[in-house]
Amino acid sequence: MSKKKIGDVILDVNNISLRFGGVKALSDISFDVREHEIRAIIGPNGAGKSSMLNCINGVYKPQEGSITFRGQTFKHMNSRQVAELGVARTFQNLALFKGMSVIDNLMTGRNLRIKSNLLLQALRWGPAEREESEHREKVERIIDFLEIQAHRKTPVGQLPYGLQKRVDLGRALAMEPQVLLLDEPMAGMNVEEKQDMCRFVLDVNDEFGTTIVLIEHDMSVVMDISDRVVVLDYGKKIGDGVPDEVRANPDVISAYLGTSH
Amino acid sequence: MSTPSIVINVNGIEVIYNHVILVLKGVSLQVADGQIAAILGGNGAGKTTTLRSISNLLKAERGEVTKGSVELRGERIDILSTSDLVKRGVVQVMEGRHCFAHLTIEENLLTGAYTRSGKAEIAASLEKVYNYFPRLKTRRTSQAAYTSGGEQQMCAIGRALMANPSVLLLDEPSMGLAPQIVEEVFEIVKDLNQKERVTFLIAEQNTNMALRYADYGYIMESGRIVMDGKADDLRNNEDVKEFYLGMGGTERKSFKDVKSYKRRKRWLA
Amino acid sequence: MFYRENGQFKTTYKSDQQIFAVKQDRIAIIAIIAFAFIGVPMLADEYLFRAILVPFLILALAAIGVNILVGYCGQISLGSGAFMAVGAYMAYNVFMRVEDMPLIVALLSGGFFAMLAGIIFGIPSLRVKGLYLAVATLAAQFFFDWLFVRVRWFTLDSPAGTAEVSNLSVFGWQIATPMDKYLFVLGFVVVFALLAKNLVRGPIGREWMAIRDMDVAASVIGIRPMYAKLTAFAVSSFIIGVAGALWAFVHLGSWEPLSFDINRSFQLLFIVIIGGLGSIMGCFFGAAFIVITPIVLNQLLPWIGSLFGVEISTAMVGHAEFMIFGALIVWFLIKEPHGLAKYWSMARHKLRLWPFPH
Amino acid sequence: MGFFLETIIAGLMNGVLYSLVALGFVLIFKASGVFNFAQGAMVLFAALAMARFAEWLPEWLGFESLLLANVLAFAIAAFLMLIFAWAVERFVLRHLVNQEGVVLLMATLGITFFIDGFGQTIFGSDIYAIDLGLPAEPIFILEGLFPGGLLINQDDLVTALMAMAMVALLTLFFQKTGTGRALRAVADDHQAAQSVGIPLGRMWVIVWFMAGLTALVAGMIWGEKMGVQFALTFVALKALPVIILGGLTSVPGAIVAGLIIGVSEQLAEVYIGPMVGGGIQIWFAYVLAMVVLLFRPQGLFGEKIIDRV
Amino acid sequence: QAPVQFFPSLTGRTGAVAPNAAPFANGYADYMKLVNARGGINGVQTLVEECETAYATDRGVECYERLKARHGGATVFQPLSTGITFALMPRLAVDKIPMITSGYGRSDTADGAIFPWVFPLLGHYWIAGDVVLQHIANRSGGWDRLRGKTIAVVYHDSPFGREVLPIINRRAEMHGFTVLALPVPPPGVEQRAIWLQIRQQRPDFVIMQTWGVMTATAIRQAVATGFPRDRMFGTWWSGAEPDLRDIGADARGYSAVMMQHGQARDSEVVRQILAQVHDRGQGTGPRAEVGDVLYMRGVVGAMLAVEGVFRAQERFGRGRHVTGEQARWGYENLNITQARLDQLGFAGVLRGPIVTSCRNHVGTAMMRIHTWNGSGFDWSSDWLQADMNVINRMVTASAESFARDNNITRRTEPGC
Ligand SMILES: Nc1ncnc2c1ncn2[C@@H]1O[C@H](COP(=O)(O)OP(=O)(O)OP(=O)(O)O)[C@@H](O)[C@H]1O
Ligand SMILES: Nc1ncnc2c1ncn2[C@@H]1O[C@H](COP(=O)(O)OP(=O)(O)OP(=O)(O)O)[C@@H](O)[C@H]1O
Ligand SMILES: CC(C)C[C@H](N)C(=O)O
Ligand SMILES: [Mg+2]
Ligand SMILES: [Mg+2]
Repeated sequence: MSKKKIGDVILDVNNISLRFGGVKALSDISFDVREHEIRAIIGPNGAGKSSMLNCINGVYKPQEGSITFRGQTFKHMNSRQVAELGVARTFQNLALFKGMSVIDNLMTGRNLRIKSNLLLQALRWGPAEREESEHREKVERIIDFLEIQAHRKTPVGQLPYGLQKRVDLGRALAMEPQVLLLDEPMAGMNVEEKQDMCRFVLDVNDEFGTTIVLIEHDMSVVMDISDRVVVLDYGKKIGDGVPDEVRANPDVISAYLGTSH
Repeated sequence: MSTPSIVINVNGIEVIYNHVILVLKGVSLQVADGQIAAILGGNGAGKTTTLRSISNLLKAERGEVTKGSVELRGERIDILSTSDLVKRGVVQVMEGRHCFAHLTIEENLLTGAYTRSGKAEIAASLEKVYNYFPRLKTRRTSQAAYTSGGEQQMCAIGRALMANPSVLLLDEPSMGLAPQIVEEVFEIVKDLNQKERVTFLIAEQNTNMALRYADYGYIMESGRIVMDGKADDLRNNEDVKEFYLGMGGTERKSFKDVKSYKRRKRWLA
Repeated sequence: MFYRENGQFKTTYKSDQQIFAVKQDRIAIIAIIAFAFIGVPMLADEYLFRAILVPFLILALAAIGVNILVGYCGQISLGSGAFMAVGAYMAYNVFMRVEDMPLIVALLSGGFFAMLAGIIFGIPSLRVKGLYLAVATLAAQFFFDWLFVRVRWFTLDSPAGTAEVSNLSVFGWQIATPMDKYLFVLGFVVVFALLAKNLVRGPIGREWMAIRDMDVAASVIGIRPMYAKLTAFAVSSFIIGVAGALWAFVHLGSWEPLSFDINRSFQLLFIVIIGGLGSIMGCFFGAAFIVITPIVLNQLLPWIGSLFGVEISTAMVGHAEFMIFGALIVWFLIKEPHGLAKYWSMARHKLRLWPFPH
Repeated sequence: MGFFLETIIAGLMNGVLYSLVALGFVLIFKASGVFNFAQGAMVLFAALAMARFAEWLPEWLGFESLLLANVLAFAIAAFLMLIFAWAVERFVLRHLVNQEGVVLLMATLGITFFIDGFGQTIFGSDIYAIDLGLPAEPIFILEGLFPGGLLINQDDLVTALMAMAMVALLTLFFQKTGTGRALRAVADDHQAAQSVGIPLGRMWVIVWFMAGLTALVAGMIWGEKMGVQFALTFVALKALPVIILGGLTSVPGAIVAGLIIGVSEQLAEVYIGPMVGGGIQIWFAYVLAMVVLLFRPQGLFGEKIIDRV
Repeated sequence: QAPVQFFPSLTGRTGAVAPNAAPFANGYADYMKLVNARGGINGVQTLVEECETAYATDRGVECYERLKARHGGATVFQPLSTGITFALMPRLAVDKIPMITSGYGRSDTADGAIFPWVFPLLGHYWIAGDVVLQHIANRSGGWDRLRGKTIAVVYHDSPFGREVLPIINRRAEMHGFTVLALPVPPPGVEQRAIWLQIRQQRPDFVIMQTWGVMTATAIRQAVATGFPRDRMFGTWWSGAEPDLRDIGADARGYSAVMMQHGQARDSEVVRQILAQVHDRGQGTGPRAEVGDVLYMRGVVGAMLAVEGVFRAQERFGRGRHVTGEQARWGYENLNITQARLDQLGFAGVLRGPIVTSCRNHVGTAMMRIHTWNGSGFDWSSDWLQADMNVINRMVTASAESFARDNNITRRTEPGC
């Protein structure tokens, strides 16, 4: 963890509050994410972790607060803007395009970069054809990286859960994001698979310098790979710091980790 | 000690999805009365499929048992419907939660008691579930779709408990749960097992947890059972240690240090 | 000859991205198209052309349009009949009102106006989903049915409100005989099918499918639901509109809105579902099934009756046809909810594995 | 003013009848997630059965009482609807567990074809009468208040009462029997419902039978008004905007929306129709429903459509 | 082997139109059987094959294609649907098959110089409209009395329904009455609003261009809103028993114009059909319905179809099969005298002569009105003749414009 250079703040969450009717999913949350770091968000079930990502993503519109991305401040953004700014994410409950093949799922990640218009696409002529090949090449690289070559053309709905999680990651990677939000990427995996997944996350972080925000319940993973950790509980922030600090924080222990750790 | 009677006996089953995809290639396993058995194995090994073929939920997925048989206390159950099985006390908690999205948490739990009668008993069960999962109680009037992933998982488990089962098939109960809740869930399993003699068959990725609580374990890979044995024995098996518990030698290896050229174990089967 | 992909290594992504990546498929498709253009005209008779092949092709074309919307983009529509009507009536207006209007331009402009109508009636899809949307699209169906009867301008103020065209020709080629009509329609269908295939397997097709499968996730990766849905409505209704214009100009020659009523919408949806949602090929299977089955039943039943020496009345044949057709549809849906196209791909899958069953 | 009131009354009467058909849709949708296009065909089938048995029974059994004939015919028709419900479950739904909405919808269209053909085969395709002995001539009230009086149809009143009774009964059934929750569970997730032991089959037979009963009542009333003939199936089309306006899953929604649509389309036809050449009733209800959906995508009373990642 | 003459029959025996279209098909088939029992057309046996269209245009086209070349070639088609008529018209010239559209289809096809293959024999909707108005005028005491009156037209919202409007509007211009046009969306089960409007606007008369359930619903609504039935007049498809039977006494007083024939249970031809067809167990439909209005329309349609062939045989060879093209000549040169009609058993049913020519594909414009008496129809007017001066001018103008739009040149043979 020493070699790597942590940069400036890239994403800054300021006093975000989010309510659903009576439920306060997030109250007044602030934290920042620095370029190139792996930032974990942990907390008990229902603490508001996924909601936090949804706010960053523009899926939810928080009632209060703002988010600053690379110096630009937004009250709330729409998803398209966020994507254009280079934020990608994966989903807790797998939000893959079930009817499409693995390749097509990853190719959707490239959609923002498609330039040819409908007519060219219909004719598949010249630039459209070339463009398609270029993107395909990028996507193939991700496929190799995630070691899912064998499943290229399988409809993702038919893949086992763990592989679907990988495809989900692949789709986010295909966007060549600067910030990658991962919502429990290792849920439902055994140790071997978690190791694989960690390797992917670390490699992405190292090789492309991608900033990563990670939600995860497996403490060993969080403690091992993250640079800093935010802890949420019932929509409130109860801890923030490097793993060892957080591990020692009594609030965090009582709310989340339990005494056995 | 007399051998306890076999509750679930899966006999060399073969399962095909969509008429073409062969997923289980002759799986056999037994669960004894009052036992906690675990099925372990990687993604796509066929754990879910095995559970589905026991609870007869395959058809809706266009899957079919083409060979072998499943018996419940010596009775073939291929022809029984899932609801018959629930009446006989066999309940499955499906992978991926499957809460009734438009129903509130409490309504979800109450549908779990569909096969039961007796208002008082149902109310008692509800109380029991709320005791197990206090978090559910606070969210009882919220529509299930709007609860967090973990809350939904609790709801799904709680719903199954509402049927007052004698055999519970749990498909990845720990998925998406916070560590202390995982612990709690397994404590509940132990509790039910010891106090109410509920038999468990658990498909789990969290090998560590599963082997701590289970009596017996099956390890599946690519649609076959490649290894089985007492939980303790499995826990001490070197291969299991390395590949399922993530321990090289005696120490747990840091996730940070996993090598890119990691050795992969493939069982010879 | 075996159906194998082995040995067909793709050295470029371009070649892997061909329309039909497997060589045998490519050959088969070319053979089918060649047969359709050369073989069929030599073999078929007038009845086949007029009563079966031409309606089959046009409905298949319309179904491609419907499939783009329903199968690829996941927006259920019951207004396809209306968009056919828009295509038919607007092509008619362009054709009749503009001096020396070339036929093909008129037909395409029918598609263009249908596209506009499609976009307008597609706007609710931005908010409304699923079956709600399906019923809402019925508004288009009933509105246009009404409009073309009511507003006489659309029928050139003809007293009864019918429209008719005659003497069709393209570049001096008189489209008069049934065979001409067949070839003319076939040309349209082949071109549109290929274009549609290109679209659905390209970037926009992926956007549509992404919206269909999981719209929130799609928007998170930067797909604009509005753009995706409205282009789907646009492309779909363009194709449906052209099909409607062909149906009116080439198949009927003279028509009223009743030719494009709600039953037409249902019929198209049937084609798409029986054929297979999200499959261009399926549209042809589905159209064949829907066009041919009733006709076959209608002719087969009396014949079966005569085998047993009973004369089955026309009414009885009609009713039995309905019953059997309905039962067949249900049976198909049960057997293969993914449609005939699924059999097609399953057959290919099995061929690949042959002689092993799995 | 008198005319305005008459228009509204006419609209309300129509609305009640729309609601009745819409109710059948809602029941089935609520319980099985099936958008049942066969509802119209069921109305025809039930009405045909009732009309024909009311005609045949006195012949076969040699009695004359109209009331007896109607009661017996109603019972037989109800029994046929039960068999129908059973058959639908046994031969169709059971095999389509867990399928997509469109597929189920198409299956019901298949069922429509089947029972259209089947009903006409057995019962014939002519026009048959259902005679409930209701008076057809209008009465005029408040003649002092409005010139020409306010026109009320007695048969409308009776049928509206019948429809309302039916609605009340159904609502009670669902509230009191507690089957309601299980039905909603089934609609949400077939597989999960199975897994908690809800017997899908039995549930479906129950709701299809209930829907069959509403179809029978609707068919009886419409049949009394316009004769039992194939055109009855078209009445069902009018129920579609009603259910989406009210919300696919809402029983009260079906009723309120039925009244709204009944009234507003009468007003539209009477007041706007003449300006655009008339006949707008055929699309007005749909456009109205569509516009409302733009603001409330789940209809007035429907459950919010859930969108979560 | 003996020659046969093939008469395809496009039927509507299923679906919404069945109650009205099935009797027509039955009458058509029965009369053909009667012709055979009488020894055929100069010895040529008739052959009927049915094909079910259920009133759907594309099914109609398929049926036409299926049957047109069967059994030595179709003689003449009678599609019994304005929509199918439209769709088939362009094909007739190519296939050389004539079409009889008695009482439906386009009115301007009366002009045979532009529509050589179509024969709206015995009347088209403009004639119907004109005669109804004449009847109303007569009852009111002359055309002048209509000035300032309002006549509502309740019509099927389709080309079929609208076809009657031009003549009514024409007459309204001529005689100064107001037309209240009230379209009803098919199939016509929804008419409350329209009848409320009628109740509000209080037109003096209502003319109905309806069919099937639309007729029945209209009358029921009239009853419900208290509009007097004796001020309601239908065109011929609106005056058939199946739609009125269940309304019974409530419909008493409602009238409809008839293409000459009405209910004809006592006629000779019905007696013969009963004796020679039904009594031999060969009847096509229910015996009780023989002689009803729509059944008779089938019988008359069949008679016309056969007489054209009979006429053609006179020119192209007695006792020989005639082609569609030859039959067309027959239909264009009909001269069915009263004596001939009597001989065929149509005494009291039809009024001769029916004479056609290139310019006149209708043959006669003599109509009568009949009125519902609670259980059946009675004649309630004398023979009325449409004003062919008015109508022919409209026909020619409309046909000319059709010809212009479709590049058709007027036939130039003598007499055209
Ligand atoms: N409905 C289905 N149609 C086709 N194939 C399926 C279906 N369900 C599962 N499979 C395939 O069956 C295999 C076994 O799947 P199963 O879900 O039983 O695995 P699992 O052990 O439960 O995995 P996981 O830990 O990921 O849940 C996988 O390869 C999967 O792709
Ligand atoms: N769309 C919504 N409508 C209503 N309530 C919501 C919605 N989304 C989230 N919530 C509520 O907000 C709270 C936080 O949910 P969130 O999904 O963010 O939790 P989480 O921290 O991700 O939990 P888990 O670890 O279980 O996934 C929960 O109580 C949930 O019920
Ligand atoms: C032909 C007739 C039966 C009348 C019919 N409505 C028509 O199309 O004109
Ligand atoms: Mg979460
Ligand atoms: Mg699993």
